Amino acid sequence: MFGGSRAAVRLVQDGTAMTMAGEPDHRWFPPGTHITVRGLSKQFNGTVIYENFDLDLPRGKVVSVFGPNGCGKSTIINMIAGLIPLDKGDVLFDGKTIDETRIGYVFQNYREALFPWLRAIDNIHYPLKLMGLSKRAREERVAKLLTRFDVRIDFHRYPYELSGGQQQTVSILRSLVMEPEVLFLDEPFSALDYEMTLFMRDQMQKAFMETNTTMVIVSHDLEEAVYLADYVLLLTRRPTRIADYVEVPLPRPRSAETLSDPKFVEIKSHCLDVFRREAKL
Amino acid sequence: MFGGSRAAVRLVQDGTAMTMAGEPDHRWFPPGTHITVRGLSKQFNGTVIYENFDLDLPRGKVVSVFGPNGCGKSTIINMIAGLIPLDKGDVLFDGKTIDETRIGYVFQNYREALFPWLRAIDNIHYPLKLMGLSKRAREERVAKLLTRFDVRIDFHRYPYELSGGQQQTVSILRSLVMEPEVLFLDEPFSALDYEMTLFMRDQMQKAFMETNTTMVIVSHDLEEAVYLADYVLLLTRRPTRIADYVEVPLPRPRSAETLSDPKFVEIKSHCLDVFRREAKL
Amino acid sequence: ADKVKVGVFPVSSALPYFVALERGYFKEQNIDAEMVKLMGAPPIVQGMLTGDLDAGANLVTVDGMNADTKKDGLVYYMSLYGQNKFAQMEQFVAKPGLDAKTVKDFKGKTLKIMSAPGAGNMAMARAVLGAVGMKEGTDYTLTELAMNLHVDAMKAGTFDAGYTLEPNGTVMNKTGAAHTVEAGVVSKYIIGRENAYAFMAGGAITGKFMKERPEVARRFSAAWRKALKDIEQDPTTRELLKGNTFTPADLVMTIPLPRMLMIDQLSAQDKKDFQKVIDFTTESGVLKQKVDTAKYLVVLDKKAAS
Amino acid sequence: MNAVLSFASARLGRLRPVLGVVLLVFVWWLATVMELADPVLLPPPQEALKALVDGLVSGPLLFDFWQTIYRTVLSFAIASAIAIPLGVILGAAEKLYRSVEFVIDFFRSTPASAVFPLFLVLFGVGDRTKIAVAAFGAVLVILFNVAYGVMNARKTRVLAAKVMGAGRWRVLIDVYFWESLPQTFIGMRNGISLSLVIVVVAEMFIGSTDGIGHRLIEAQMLFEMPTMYAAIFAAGALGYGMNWVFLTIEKTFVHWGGK
Amino acid sequence: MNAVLSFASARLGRLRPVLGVVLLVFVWWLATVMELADPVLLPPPQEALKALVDGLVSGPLLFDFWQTIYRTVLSFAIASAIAIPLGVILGAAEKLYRSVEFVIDFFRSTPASAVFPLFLVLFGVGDRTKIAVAAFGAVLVILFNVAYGVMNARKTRVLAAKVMGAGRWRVLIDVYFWESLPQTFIGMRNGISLSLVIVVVAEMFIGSTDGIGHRLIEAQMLFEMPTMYAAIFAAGALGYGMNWVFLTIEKTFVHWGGK
Ligand SMILES: Nc1ncnc2c1ncn2[C@@H]1O[C@H](COP(=O)(O)OP(=O)(O)OP(=O)(O)O)[C@@H](O)[C@H]1O
Ligand SMILES: Nc1ncnc2c1ncn2[C@@H]1O[C@H](COP(=O)(O)OP(=O)(O)OP(=O)(O)O)[C@@H](O)[C@H]1O
Ligand SMILES: [Mg+2]
Ligand SMILES: [Mg+2]
Repeated sequence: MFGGSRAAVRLVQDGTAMTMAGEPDHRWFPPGTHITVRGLSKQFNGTVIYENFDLDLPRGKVVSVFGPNGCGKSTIINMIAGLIPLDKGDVLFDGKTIDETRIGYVFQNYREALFPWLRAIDNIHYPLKLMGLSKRAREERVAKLLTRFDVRIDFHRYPYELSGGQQQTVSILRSLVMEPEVLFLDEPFSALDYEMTLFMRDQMQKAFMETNTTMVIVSHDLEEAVYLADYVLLLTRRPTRIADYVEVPLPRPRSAETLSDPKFVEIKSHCLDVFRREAKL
Repeated sequence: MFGGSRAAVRLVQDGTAMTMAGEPDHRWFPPGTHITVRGLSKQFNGTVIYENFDLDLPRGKVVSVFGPNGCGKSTIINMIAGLIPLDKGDVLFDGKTIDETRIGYVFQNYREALFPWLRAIDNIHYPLKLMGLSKRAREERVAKLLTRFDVRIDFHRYPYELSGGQQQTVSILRSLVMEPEVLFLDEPFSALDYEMTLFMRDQMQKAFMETNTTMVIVSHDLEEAVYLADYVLLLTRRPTRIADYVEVPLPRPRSAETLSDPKFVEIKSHCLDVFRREAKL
Repeated sequence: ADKVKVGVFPVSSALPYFVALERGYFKEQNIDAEMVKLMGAPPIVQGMLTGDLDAGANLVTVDGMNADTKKDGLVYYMSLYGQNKFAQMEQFVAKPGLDAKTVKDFKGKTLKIMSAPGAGNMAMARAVLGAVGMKEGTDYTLTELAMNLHVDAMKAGTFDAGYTLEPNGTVMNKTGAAHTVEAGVVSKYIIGRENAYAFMAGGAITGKFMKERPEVARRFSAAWRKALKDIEQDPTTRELLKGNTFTPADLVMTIPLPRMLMIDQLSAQDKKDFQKVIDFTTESGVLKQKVDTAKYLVVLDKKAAS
Repeated sequence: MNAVLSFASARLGRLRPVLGVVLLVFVWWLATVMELADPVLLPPPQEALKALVDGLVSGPLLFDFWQTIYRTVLSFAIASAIAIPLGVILGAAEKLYRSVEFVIDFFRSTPASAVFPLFLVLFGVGDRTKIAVAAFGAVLVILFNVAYGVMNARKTRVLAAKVMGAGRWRVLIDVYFWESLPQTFIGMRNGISLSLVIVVVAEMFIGSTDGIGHRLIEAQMLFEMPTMYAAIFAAGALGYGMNWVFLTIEKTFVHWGGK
Repeated sequence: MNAVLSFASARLGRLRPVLGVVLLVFVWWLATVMELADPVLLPPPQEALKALVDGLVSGPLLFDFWQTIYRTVLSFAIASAIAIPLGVILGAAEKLYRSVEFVIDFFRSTPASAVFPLFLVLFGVGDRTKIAVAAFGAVLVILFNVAYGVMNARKTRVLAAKVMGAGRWRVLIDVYFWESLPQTFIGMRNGISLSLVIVVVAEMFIGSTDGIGHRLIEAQMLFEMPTMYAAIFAAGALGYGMNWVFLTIEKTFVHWGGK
């Protein structure tokens, strides 16, 4: 099992460059990769966050990102999603350009990501509007989503009239409604209550299994990270490197029983060890 | 054990009014109570959140508040702290008025609670400045705090240059530096990484044991809620009532072992049952 | 009917326009006159330059001549309005309590004096004060002030004296803000004869109008002539000052009017006096060059009539 | 009891602007009673009020009032139509804004009375010049405010729209426009006041046969101080009225300020 | 390579405002070449430039320039000293603001030229009147902006300060003031431009022997268009310069806008 994970790491770290003439930067990456990051560097005001960083995100898999505060988790998914500029390096989407890819994104800062001039329901409608769907098509799709996520929120309120957890829920729904090809979730359940978190995790897994979306999810809850993931990406402190890239070869659908599966427990404790070692206070 | 918790509830719910002449609203409350809420009502745009709500917060104890999203946890601690007006009812501080009480507060919306025009370190200094401390005294106190919380954050950055977790850490430090008499924490660890969360929990416990601060902490992590608390306040959905007010009579200091203490497990599962029953989706 | 656009500065000297209009003299000549009310000479000259205006009912002559130095043949005068101590226009006033019968009596007092705005007016005021032997800086200070603030300023006691124009003079006398010390000072001190007319404004038309529509210009001039004649002979024309111009309703019958003459009614002496006033402004640096005024004085309707 | 109280306070809320009028008139009245200035120069408010009412009821002031409103509203409408979209675009492209900032700040700092000659050249001596100058002035301040509103927009919201696939234009319309709306309203209130000021000044100094400015300069020339103050009062009240309209729209429309 | 590029772009960044000047002069030049207007009315830029240089080097324009700067800066300083604290206070007490809003909007909508008589009475005809009117005008717009900045302040920050024990005054100084700072700078830039405009207008219409406005009206009345445009250019450039000062201060000082 850890062989798999190490292999995944090796692909990136040891990958011999199949240099095309004059294109030394595009190192080899494994087939089935959806998003490839190569030679990425990023500084903020002189502080190095990433230096020559490589990463592969496999197509149709869930990658959990786990790492200490301030190591650059939000930064890297922002860069991959094209929201902030890289200093150096490339982010390659297999097949399409980033603009052609339908991206869902739940911001860590969920409070500021909703549009306060739109009611919650219209916030959810908004990405569908961008896709050019007719009003009827949109309403159908939103209705379907809301039936599935039968949450008790008054969607006719404005975002600032909702509680923190409700805002985060709306934010998640907005990212799901467009049925994205790639979904970035930055601590998406941090404000949800106990029950809601469990519910959302399962819905997420279901949605993933139905659509095979490529998902990247940042979480500080190790159990959650491993439970949801096909791969767990463990990051070090700054300057950030990959501490480990662990495969989670547990069958889906996973359920409460998975949590006590010895394999699960083993992976979890391995991750914890790596994290403890790399992320010491 | 549950007798204790039920008793705590009864104090409020069944408490026979020791009516002083013409003051029928001030019902009896038990000795040792620090903050008393009586007959509190609150609506938002016609939606009832609280209706004739009573609550006692014991002096020098930690009360965890656990409840579903949008039930009004942030609202009630805001009202107790005097940040938003009540529609009806009273909040009584034993002995002092609220203005005389030194209050610490970590906002759920930690991103907006820091002052972006001050560096992180000056944000921490700020409450001490308000208390009228000299520069030297302030620096001593902040230094002491930072030695104790030996976190790797560049405190000379502005808040918006910090990651979410770092901002939340600064927010927590700011609330602790003034050594408050009452400390309100609204999901204070939601953005912290695994290690940091454990560290903060323990530091919180330590600080509490040293100073005997009255603490109210909102958390969606049941383990955390029970681990930290002397009493767990379980809230229902709106209109919000007290589902249960459970005493946690475990000795301090608590540690990783506490988590496997059968008493701890029992209380936790009792709380979960109550929550499940009351907060069904 | 032929359209003629006339720039009108709504003070008493604009009266010919209103007489010609109200008494139907334009209509008689098959002219459809359109009034554009404009505040003072600069916008009227502008309007003439851009071709928005064909004529000006009462264009200040210094400004007209100045315009001709910038663009030769822009402005011509078909009539001139003369002022002196009988046909009062420009005048020195003094605050109540300041005892002065003529400008000469200002001498010996250190005075704060305000002046009508513009380099021309300032030069005239200076020349007059200089002529009585007063020196700027030691004997007096001169401050330029917009016309609409003159009465306020005198009433507020901000100045000891002022060089002002009608209708401000009359209004000041009536309200007690100030009293007239001496009117017709340009005639007396600059031309040198009290009875001479100082032709400070006139009915103007543009060179373009004259050249491109000479026939219409002739008829326009004829209408103007009739209006001037009425004003000279019939005091009831003054009723038209009311409402049309900045003339207090109760003063229309008494407010001084300049003597209004068509160019052919000017005597040789008048023309010389006019040249002298213009020369004076050139000497004092207001106009940048010497102007031969005769070039810009035209008679449009006589030849055809005779 | 409570209902009565809250009703009373709502009434007071409505009446609050009136408090301002009362305050202003009171100070004015006090100044005249204390004879701070010659009563001819500063007549007591009741006289000005009489002149105002007379002017409105039987005099020409009502017509002047409408003329000024017409010119102001027209120039403001033109200005808004130009400045709001342009401001959003320029604000979103900060580098572009910095390039034209000189022009904007330049003309914002140039008095309307100074550019009258230029506009007279372009638009002739009629109403068009007045409206054009006023629109020009208003464009600058609205543009300036809108652009700053956009530049101070919350970045997360912009990113959210972008990542959902909104193109440049959609981001402008769907986010920047809304984000800058509180600032846009400030700009519009600045703009409508400035339009009014310029229209009145143009009526005063370019010349006009009607309008509050015309009435004002006439009253000044004829030294009819009550009429002059009536005209000033008409202009000021008109300005407040138009601001009030925007304030009301803003209150129902921009509900999220600071949230 | 990259260094060169970023250096070049930094240079361009510095030069960006110059682009605005070039643009303006180019449009002007084009208009004269195409003879859009009579050359007497709209002289080519080089003539105005010559008049500007002549006026600055050997003529009176340099002195006028300083006079106008002096008056503008003084009036602006007075205005800021009054308006910023008052704006913070009024903005924080919204009900109070609504009560005086009438007065503010009223005078914001009244042209300075209309209130000249009043100020003439109070302050005489000298520099004091000009400075007073300009300060008065600037107070209103700065106050208006600051108050709105305060009203749109983020509520959480205010609550944070309150709960830490900050009294009313501390909240005003420590939170509202800072929160409104981006808006305050907008207000100050509006204010300095307005001060300049009013000073120039006052120099134009109420007795002045110097200042850009004096030069301007003199040139306007005598149709010395190159001199007039030189004066306008001086005023506009001065306005831009003063705005630039605030822009620069703002950029180093208000680093948190929109974050
Ligand atoms: N705008 C900025 N200016 C300067 N430094 C920044 C900026 N944004 C982020 N940083 C720094 O970059 C580092 C990575 O930030 P990032 O938000 O990606 O962390 P993170 O891994 O998401 O942390 P968290 O778990 O707390 O959300 C942090 O140390 C932060 O201080
Ligand atoms: N300003 C407001 N206007 C209208 N409704 C509001 C407002 N603020 C809060 N509410 C409503 O009040 C209820 C309680 O909100 P509150 O923020 O207290 O919830 P909470 O218990 O803290 O939830 P969470 O766990 O999500 O933080 C929510 O249902 C919310 O919709
Ligand atoms: Mg993050
Ligand atoms: Mg909450």
